[in-house]
Order: sequence, then C-alpha cells, then structure tokens
Amino acid sequence: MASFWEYANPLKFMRTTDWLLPVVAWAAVIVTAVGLIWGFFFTPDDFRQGSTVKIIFLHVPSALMAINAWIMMLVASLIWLIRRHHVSALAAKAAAPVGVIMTLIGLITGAVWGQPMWGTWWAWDPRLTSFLILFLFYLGYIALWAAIDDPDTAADLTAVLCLVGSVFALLSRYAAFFWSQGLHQGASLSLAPGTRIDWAYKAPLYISMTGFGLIFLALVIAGTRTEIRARRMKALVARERMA
Amino acid sequence: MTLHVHDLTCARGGLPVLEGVSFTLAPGEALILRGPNGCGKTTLLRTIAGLQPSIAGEIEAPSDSIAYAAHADGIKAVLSVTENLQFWAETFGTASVEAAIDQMNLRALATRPAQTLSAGQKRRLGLARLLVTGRPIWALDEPTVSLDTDSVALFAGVVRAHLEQGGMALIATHINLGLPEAHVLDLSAYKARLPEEGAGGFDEAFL
Amino acid sequence: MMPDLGRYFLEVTLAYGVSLGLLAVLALWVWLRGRAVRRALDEFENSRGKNG
Amino acid sequence: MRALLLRDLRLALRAGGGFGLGLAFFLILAVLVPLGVGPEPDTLALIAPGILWVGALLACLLSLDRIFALDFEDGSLDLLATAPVPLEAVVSIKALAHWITTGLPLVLVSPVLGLLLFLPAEAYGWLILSLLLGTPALSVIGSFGAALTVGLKRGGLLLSLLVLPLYIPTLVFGAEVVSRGTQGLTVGTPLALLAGITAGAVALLPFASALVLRINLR
Repeated sequence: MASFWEYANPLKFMRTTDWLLPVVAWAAVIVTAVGLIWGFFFTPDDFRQGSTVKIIFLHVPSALMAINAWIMMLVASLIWLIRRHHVSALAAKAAAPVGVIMTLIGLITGAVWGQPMWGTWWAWDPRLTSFLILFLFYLGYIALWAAIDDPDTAADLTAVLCLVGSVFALLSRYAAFFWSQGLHQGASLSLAPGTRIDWAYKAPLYISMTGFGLIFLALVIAGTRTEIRARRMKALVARERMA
Repeated sequence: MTLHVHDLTCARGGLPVLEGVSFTLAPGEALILRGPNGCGKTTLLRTIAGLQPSIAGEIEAPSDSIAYAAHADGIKAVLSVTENLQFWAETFGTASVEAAIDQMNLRALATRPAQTLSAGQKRRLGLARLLVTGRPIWALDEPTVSLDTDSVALFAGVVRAHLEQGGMALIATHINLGLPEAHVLDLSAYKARLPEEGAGGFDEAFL
Repeated sequence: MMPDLGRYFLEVTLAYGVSLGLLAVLALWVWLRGRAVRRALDEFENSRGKNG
Repeated sequence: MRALLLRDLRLALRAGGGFGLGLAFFLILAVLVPLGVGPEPDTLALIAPGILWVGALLACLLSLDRIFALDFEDGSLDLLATAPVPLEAVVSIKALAHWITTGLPLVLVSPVLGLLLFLPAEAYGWLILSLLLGTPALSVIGSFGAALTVGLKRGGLLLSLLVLPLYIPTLVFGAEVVSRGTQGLTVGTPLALLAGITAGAVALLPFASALVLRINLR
C-alpha cells in the first residue's frame, strides 16, 4: 500500500490524475445533470413556496461547497506549511476560484429565492451576510496569490493568510448572527428549508450535493494540474536564466 | 570565537545558487568575497546573517555575533546623525555612539538631519552603525558604494582597527579596498550545479 | 416538457440559468487556461530538446 | 524596545511622518456624511455610531502601509531582524506606535465628531469605551496585513482588500456596544467579545506577522 503522501509528488499526481480527471469530470456532469433535472422537472411545488423551492437544488449544494472549498484550502495550507508539499499549496490556489464561483452561486440563488419569499433581493440576514463576508475573504486570498511573483513566497504568505482568515471568518460569522439578531429579533428571514423535508426533495438534493462535490473535485484537479505545469514552467525559465 | 562555514548551500528564489561553500574566519581576519554580479554574494551574506534559511551545510558562530549591512543603510532621513546612531546603539544594547561618530569622521555632521547628507556621508553613517552594534563579525554587502577614495581609505582604516581588536569581517566587494592582509574567496568556484533532471527527486518537477 | 412553474417562472429559471452559466464559465476558464499553460510548457520543453 | 517605540513615534510626528492624516480624514468624513445624508438630527443620531466606527476603521487603514514599508525600503527591517530583539516584539512595538499615533487620537477626537453628528448624550461614554477597546485590534490586525504586503510595490490597495474583511468582527461588536448602550440595553456580551477579540489579536497575531515578515525578508 503506497503512502498517501506519495500523491504529493507532482509527477505521481500528474500520472494519477491523467486517468482520474476524466472519470471525475464525467461523473460530475452526469450526477449533477441527474440531480438538477430531477429537481427542476420532477419535484412537486411546495404548498407555501410554490415552485421557488426548486432553487434549493442549486442553493444548498453551492453553499455547502463554498464552505468546503475554504476548509479544503485551510487543510491544504496547513499541509504546505508543515510538510512543504508543493502540490498541496497549488491545490489550495486552484480551489480558490472554484470557491468564489460557488459562493457567488449561493449568493445569487439566495437573492433570487429571497425576492419572491421576502419581497426583497437582499436582506442582511446573518447567513447571507456571512456568505458575503466569505466572498470578500476569497477575493483577498486570490488577490494575494496574484500579487506575488516568487511562487514559494506566495504559497507561504497565502497559507498564513488562509489560517488567520479562517479564524476571522469564523468570528465574522458569529458577529453576523449576533448583529442581525440584535436588530431584527428572531430568525423570521432564515433560509433554513422547513424542518420536515420530504423525500421527494431530499433524494434529488442529495444527488445534487454529490454532483457539486464532484464538480468541485474535477475543477480543483484540473486547476492543480495547470498550476503544477505553470510552476514547472516558472522553474524552467529560472533555470534557463541561471545556466 | 570563530565563524565557521561548512559545505553551505544557499538558494535564491527556490533555486540553489551556491553550494559547498566552506571557510573559517578567526579573530582578526577578513575575508573578501568576489565574483561576478548575480553569483550569490548577497545571498551568501544574507544566509550567514540568518535572514534566510540555508538549504544544506552548517554555519557555526556564537549567537548574536553577526552585524549585517546591506546596500541600503537603514537611515531615517528626518532623524539627525546622532539620533540615528543612538537608536541602533540602544537596540543592540551598546552604550555609546561618540566613538563611532569620531571614527567615521561624522563629528561635524552629528546634529544634521540625515536627509541633508550627501550619498557618501550617508554611507559613512551606515558604516558607523556597524560600530555601535558592538558585534564582532561584520557581514558587509558592497560597503564602499558611493564612497570617494578618501572615504574608502577611511573605511579600510575602520575595518583594520576592528580586526586589530579581534573582530572579523566578511566583505562582498568589487573594488580594491586596500586591505592586503585580507583573504579572498572567489565565489564563482562554488556555483551550484542544477539538480539532474529525471533524478527522481521528490519535487523534481519544480527544480 | 417544461414543468409548470406558476408565477415564479422567472425566478426559478433565472436561478438555474445564472448558476449553470457561472459554472460553465468557470469550467471553460479552467479548461482554456489549462490548455494555454500546457501548450506553453510543451513548446518550452521541446525547444530545449529535452523531454522533462 | 523602548528605543524602537520612541523612534517610530518621533518619525511619525516629524515632517512627512503622516501624523494627523488619519485624524483629518476622520474629520472630513464626519463633515461629508451630513452633507450627503441631510441635516436632520434624528437621522444623523441614528447612524452616528456606525459612521464614527467606520470612519475610525478607514482612518486607521490610511497609515497602515507605513508600518513596515518604509523600514523595508531603507533596509532598517533587515537590520531589525538581525538585532537582538525578537521580531515578534518588533512587530508588537510597531503596532503599538501605530496605535498611539493613529488609534488614540481618533478615540480622543471622536466625542467632538459625535457632536457634529448629534450623537445622543448617553452614547458618548460607550463610544469612547468601545473605541478604546477596539482600536488596538485595528492596529494589530493592520500590522499583520502590512507585514503580508511589505515586499509589494503597489501593496496599498491590496492591503485594504486583505485587512478590511479582518476588521469586520471588531466593527460589528464595537458599533453594537455604542448602539445598545445608547438604547439602554445591556452591553455585556458585545463588550466582552470586543475586548476578547482585541486581547486575542494582541496576544497571537504578532507571531503570524513576524512569521510573514521573515518570509518576506528572505
């Protein structure tokens, strides 16, 4: 049994993902398509929310992946700081744009859902607010990666930012809940989908969640492969210049 | 009290530039580092000063014994010459700046704000800072940039006085300092070979 | 084929359209950038006459 | 340590040190907001705590890039990193100097600006208390951001993008203390959280900042 850490070897990673990426990518397309088509075409309307309930199949999976992407970046950053595996740092870099888009989808579907339900596109609901804040954290992280030339320095600095940012993102989330409850009294605008969800909704929802997870995985693998090549390109150019 | 560097490999931007650098510096000795631009003189000095980690090898020196001086002098323009020196003296825990002011011939300028100094005068102030650190090993990166011949001679005299008191100096420079007793180390002999491709190293794709 | 979305037709289709559009843009960006970097690297390695 | 604090204070106070810029900005903001919102005392009184807190935050942001960038450019930072003072202490002292030259003056003038914004009388105490507890966190968090961007040529804009999200918890709890205190509600929880964030930031962030500085120096 090969050690898990062997996959942190860039060559091994490239060889493995050569066949793994198409598999994951097709699985992602198929599972997501099944989940969303089921959700869009074959679910009944909710007696209270009408057909807007169908937005749940986009909203919940994307929100879930938006948070998971950040957690994955956090873990990858820790691995980079402790074990200095380049692939880990590059995977964190590749995950950030995917996380941004997931956050954006979560926000937009939330707004579109909120409009008919609450009569407004935007509400400073604690959940929406903390997602907006998460979006800002993603932007900062990506901007820092883009600003630094030296790849190892960039990896180090963004990893530390990710660690510190995680703590503050968590604090911001508590702050948002505290603040909004302080003003609005109670969670009348909460997005929590009713306490009892019928299996008619649950089944496509779980499939969509799996699909979004696979989409995330496929895009991160593809992105990491690109970052590994870009990193190698940089190293070769530096080598050329020295020789 | 010696500075002992053994089989040192240091890197710039993730790529090794120098490898196998070994030398010993005993009290009273100076070592001049030579080599073409970009050969890693600055990298070596920064590594020895502890500003960046080495890739391999050992640097043996008593802790807090190295004073590093780079191209930039770390001078604050709005502070006077004395204030500048006093700050570094207090930071390094040494008492007096008067001796340093006299040695670098800065007495007449002592109360002038540093922004009114000429480039050469600033450089002298930067070197006076070395004196107030009270540290035995000096690691100097191009210390004579923008000094005129007289000032270079003055500088050589200061280094010599430092050596006579049992100090050590490690100097990267292009010009002749007038320190005939100093040893010379040509760094182009230690240029790092790039790792072989396909050698199977863990991160070989990046080297 | 289209299910009856009632008076929320616009909202629901908008949500699906925008979300899938964003995902498509992201996938396209990842793919295009990957292709560009791969080509640049291949070109560079070929010009060096080695196959790293 | 003391020498570093004195030097940084002296540098900030002498010509070109940028002392007072933040204050002036704070003042201008307090003048511009009524011009934009309208002169109704009730409206202004309602938004005054938020405006003053956001103003303090932005004023603080203005001078952040000076904490390390100037010392980095002229080589002082290299020398400080090799000095017999731990870099964590250097970072803390510099953050303290930043607070004394930026945060503390903001706290002191905030009552005057509260006057301009018709801040209710019972709010003044809470405003000063919350700013006093919160602004040190702004300086410490800001010095972390400044350490992250120290080597970059156009780091100023990036610095704001990195630091402002980190300011959110402090802003929320700080403004909450003032608005709750004004309404006569209990302020124990936000006050404790505000103080907790400041204490945590002061205790832990210098380690992260020093780590980041070392990375930037190598």
